[in-house]
Amino acid sequence: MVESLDVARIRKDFPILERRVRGDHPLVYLDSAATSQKPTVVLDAERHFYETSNAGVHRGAHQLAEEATDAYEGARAEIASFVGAQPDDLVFTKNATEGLNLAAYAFSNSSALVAHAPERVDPRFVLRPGDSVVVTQMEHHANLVPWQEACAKTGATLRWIGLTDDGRLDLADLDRVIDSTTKAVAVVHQSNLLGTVNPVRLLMDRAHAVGAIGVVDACQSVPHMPVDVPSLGADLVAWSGHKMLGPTGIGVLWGSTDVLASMPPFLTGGSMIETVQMEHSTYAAPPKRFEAGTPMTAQAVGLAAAVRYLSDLGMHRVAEHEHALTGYALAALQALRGVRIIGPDTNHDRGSAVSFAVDGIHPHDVGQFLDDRGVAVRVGHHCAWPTCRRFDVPATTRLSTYVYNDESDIDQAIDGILAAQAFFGA
Amino acid sequence: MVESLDVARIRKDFPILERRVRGDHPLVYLDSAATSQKPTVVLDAERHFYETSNAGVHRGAHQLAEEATDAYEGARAEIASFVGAQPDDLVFTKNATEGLNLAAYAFSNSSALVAHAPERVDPRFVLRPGDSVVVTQMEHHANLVPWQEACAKTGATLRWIGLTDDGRLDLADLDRVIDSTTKAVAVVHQSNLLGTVNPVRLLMDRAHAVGAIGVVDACQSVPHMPVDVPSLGADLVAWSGHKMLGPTGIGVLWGSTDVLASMPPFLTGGSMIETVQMEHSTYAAPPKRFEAGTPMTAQAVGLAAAVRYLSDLGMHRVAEHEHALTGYALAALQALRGVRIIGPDTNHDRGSAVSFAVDGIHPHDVGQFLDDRGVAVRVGHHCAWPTCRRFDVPATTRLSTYVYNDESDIDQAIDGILAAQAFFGA
Amino acid sequence: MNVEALYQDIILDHYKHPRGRGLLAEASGESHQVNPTCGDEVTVQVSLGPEGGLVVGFEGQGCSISQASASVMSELVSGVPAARADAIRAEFLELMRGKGAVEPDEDVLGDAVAFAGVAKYPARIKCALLPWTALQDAQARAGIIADTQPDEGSISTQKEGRS
Amino acid sequence: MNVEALYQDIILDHYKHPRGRGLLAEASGESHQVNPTCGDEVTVQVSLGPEGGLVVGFEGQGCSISQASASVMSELVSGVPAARADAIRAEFLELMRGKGAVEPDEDVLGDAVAFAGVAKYPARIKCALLPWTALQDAQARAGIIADTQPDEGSISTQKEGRS
Ligand SMILES: Cc1ncc(COP(=O)(O)O)c(C=O)c1O
Ligand SMILES: Cc1ncc(COP(=O)(O)O)c(C=O)c1O
Repeated sequence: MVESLDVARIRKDFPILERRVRGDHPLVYLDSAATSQKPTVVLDAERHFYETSNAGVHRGAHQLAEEATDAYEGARAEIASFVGAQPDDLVFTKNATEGLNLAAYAFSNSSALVAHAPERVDPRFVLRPGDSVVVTQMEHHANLVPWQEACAKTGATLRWIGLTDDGRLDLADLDRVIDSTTKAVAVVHQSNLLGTVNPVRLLMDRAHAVGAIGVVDACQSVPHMPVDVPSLGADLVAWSGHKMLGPTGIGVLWGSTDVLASMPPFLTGGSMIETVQMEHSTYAAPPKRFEAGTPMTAQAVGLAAAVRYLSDLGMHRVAEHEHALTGYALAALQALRGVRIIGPDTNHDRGSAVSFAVDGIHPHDVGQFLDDRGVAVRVGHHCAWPTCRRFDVPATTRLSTYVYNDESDIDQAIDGILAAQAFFGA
Repeated sequence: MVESLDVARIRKDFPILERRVRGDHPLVYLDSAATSQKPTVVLDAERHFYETSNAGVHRGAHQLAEEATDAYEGARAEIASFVGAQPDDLVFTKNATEGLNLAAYAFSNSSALVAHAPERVDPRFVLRPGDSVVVTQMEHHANLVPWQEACAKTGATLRWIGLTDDGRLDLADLDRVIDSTTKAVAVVHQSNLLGTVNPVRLLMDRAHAVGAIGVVDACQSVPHMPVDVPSLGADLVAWSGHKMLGPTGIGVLWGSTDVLASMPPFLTGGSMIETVQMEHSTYAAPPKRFEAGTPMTAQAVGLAAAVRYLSDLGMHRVAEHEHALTGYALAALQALRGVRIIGPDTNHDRGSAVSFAVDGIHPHDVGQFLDDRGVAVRVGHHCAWPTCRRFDVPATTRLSTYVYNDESDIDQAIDGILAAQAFFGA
Repeated sequence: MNVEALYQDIILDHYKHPRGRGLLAEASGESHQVNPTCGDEVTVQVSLGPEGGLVVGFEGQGCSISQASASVMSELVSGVPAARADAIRAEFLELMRGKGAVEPDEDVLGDAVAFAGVAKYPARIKCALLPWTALQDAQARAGIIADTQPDEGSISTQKEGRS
Repeated sequence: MNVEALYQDIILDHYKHPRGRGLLAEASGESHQVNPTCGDEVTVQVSLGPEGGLVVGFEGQGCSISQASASVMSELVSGVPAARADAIRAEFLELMRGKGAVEPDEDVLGDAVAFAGVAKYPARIKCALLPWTALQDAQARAGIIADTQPDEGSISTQKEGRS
């Protein structure tokens, strides 16, 4: 039996949760799948860095520069250990979107370089007409559009794994979708719209069986459950800091040592080079190769503070807590008439993002009613528009919880839905 | 006569300047060309945002999301007005390096798309063998390597404008270097190594005369002098926030309305789309088209606070202050035997980065002596390695000042150089 | 301001009983607009009637605000000349951008005055404007442009700073 | 710790009067290493002498630490078998990574003990290691590898956390 989280105590660490909104309603924040709130220790860590050690990293020979470098590399090591990885396999990006683009650009850049600089190219990353890239129908735009673009630039074909009516991947003809033409398989670990947790290991194994590179979008999993990133079986895994109590402006791309080493650079410039001449440059080894320019130093320090905070809570307890809340939310929503869950309606292999539709009331109007009572949820397509289309809804309303939420927050949301139903006569 | 800056008062706004380093030496920070320090108002602005309005921007229908969107777009408007630009012509990036890569990728992406999706491509951005891209020999790696890569991907040729011995652009055969084959001209406004301020307007006009796109790296100019960005005559202008009192993790790319509108997206994913289907997506208008994923919201808010702080000081006064300090530093260095300025040794058309070589002592060793006395300078190639080669030095020592420096800081540096000379018998 | 002030009866009525909904048999211009943040969609069609007034058709799916706005708009601009439609749109834009501080002119806006409360909810302004944007675009595509431009000064299309 | 403790007389002496500087007439392996942060460069060449000891040549340009380190290294490893060179490198690595807490073994390190102070200056550690990295790489290219690997456990090449 895992000891449960002390939500009342946790809430004290998040000053924003004291806010009153829309008149004088206490804020009920149920939009953590969009972005999480930040505990004071994270804000303090950033500020402390700026006030004591701020300087260029990896560049100076003075004490501040040494301290800044230590802070930055120390943050990398702490975040790596949080996900069971080696520090040098972690690339800092500005957000998960950049990390996923970095992955997709490894393909489009290699495909372009092959004509003029073939010696620089690992054939695993070359896309040609006839090749395919496989995604799923529940991808966030961040793990769909970059692959559409990679295909548009190379003539490769985008394929996808469809969904069952209960919001799971339809793996029936997996071996036909991922076949010998497949060069990349990019899948979300936990859907931000449906809440589904996917069997990524199985998909990555299938990718490797056909010699494809496997990419996982772990944006909604790393913040919410213990994830040993290397054991997902992927080659590249991306997530964001701001969804896991960290600052905005920082994300992580993990890569296996071998795959990172065989990828061409993405952003180029300072700090990622080995030598530079006007005619020609050579590049540093990963992770530096992928970190051009002055990095998000203070944000890395802040994210390290966030993973310390999460580690102190214990990721198993975080997952357990959210699992319980999700069960509560699913039951409460299912008890309402005219409410349909979009995504798995049972609480196994699913995370805490719960999307739903209310008969006769558009999600925007549901959201407005909740907002009017201080309940912050997200409405819309949640950057997974094709997933909405699959379930024949223009948009959904989504509740999403985190360490600072409890049952009473869900109760407030339920009350708001009832009020909307009463008002709209639905 | 411009009223001068009250440095003593300004220093109180920067808590880090109270630090003692290397034993008990007061910190003398002369490395602002690498990154500037941050005033308390900037740190407060970020924190206030996190503690009151943190939420996803452009996405939520709740009050926090509205406030976060206002804060983010309000920051864009303030920063735009600081540089005389329209808000919608400003794209937020993580640093200048990303902005310059965005510019270079507009070319390599267009060149790749032309084969499979020609209808999406503006021919101005297509590079082919026989085409040329022009840079200068004083570029930061961030405005050189991305163009080398664009050329490597497309078969175009990189050319550059050389330098005179006193560290100026050699414009003698400008019309030969920039000719009818030229599709892009990318130049630094103020060199971070030499301090030279370049006649960018002239270069941009020449670029436009041959139909090329003009790109300016304004990393070292926007922080240090009043810059009316649109009147530089460029199509795209990039700079970083962290060098102008702002947070790490944010930069700006300005583009003329027309050029931004004709560029393909760079990073793709959430927030930059118009519609998304599995097969195909369409994209939002600039600046959103270029801002995929959850943005650097808090950092934009921090950067807005930084430009307010600079505006309150007055950019004319900032420039005047630095001009005076630069004159003082140049004179003091030139009075030392065995010290050679790398870059213009007169104080016209130059900024406050002053590089020098000390006979018989390697810059690393000079820097170490300064560091030992609490004087933080940068040594190395300053990410402009080809510029070092041009002046036949492996590296330089560089002093760089900002609003919180005064003559006594320069004096400390001079004392350190003398001590190094005494120690090494040079 | 609370949510009931946003959802005026007029709005709910137009939402539940849209006027003029449906596409035209023959349109000279059509525009499909989406709100990319939430997926609201509206298609507006336009052609010129025998008397020189606009003939408008629309279809769409989305929230009460966007759909009611389309219905109100179709009532307001059907049969009026392009110049008049432009003037009404300008007035509506000003109301939406007024952050709740603009007093709506009922003579010009008719039922659209009920949208005054929307101006307080930035995320909903896009919804209310969606059909109007589509109308403007459809008119442009059809070439149904006012001969005498309405006084540009009265249309607050200039960018506004933060208040 | 101050700067004089960093620049030991031994270091300055090697810097000003480098021992063994110069390239070999014939090398079986060569490695050129640069420190990309500051442009320090060193080329190390290696071949096997008649007695089975290393023959080492080097050239370079850079700061006192990198150039003195090359000189000290060439003295230490010239004529010794590959296994011994590996052991010395391992000991030197440990000293550099010890953050000033490792007591250097003068029997193994000879003049290189003078680099103890460098361990306190992270930005300079790279300078001191540059020639050693080049030596290791040159040996690998030449195939001059110790038959019996020195006990890997004694080489602190494992990643270290933050102290
Ligand atoms: C002239 C110049 N260009 C580009 C850059 C790159 O800026 P950043 O590292 O913030 O991307 C810098 C600073 O390092 C610079 O001084
Ligand atoms: C599943 C998933 N993938 C990718 C993203 C993109 O993350 P970011 O916006 O931080 O780049 C998100 C969040 O918006 C997400 O939920």
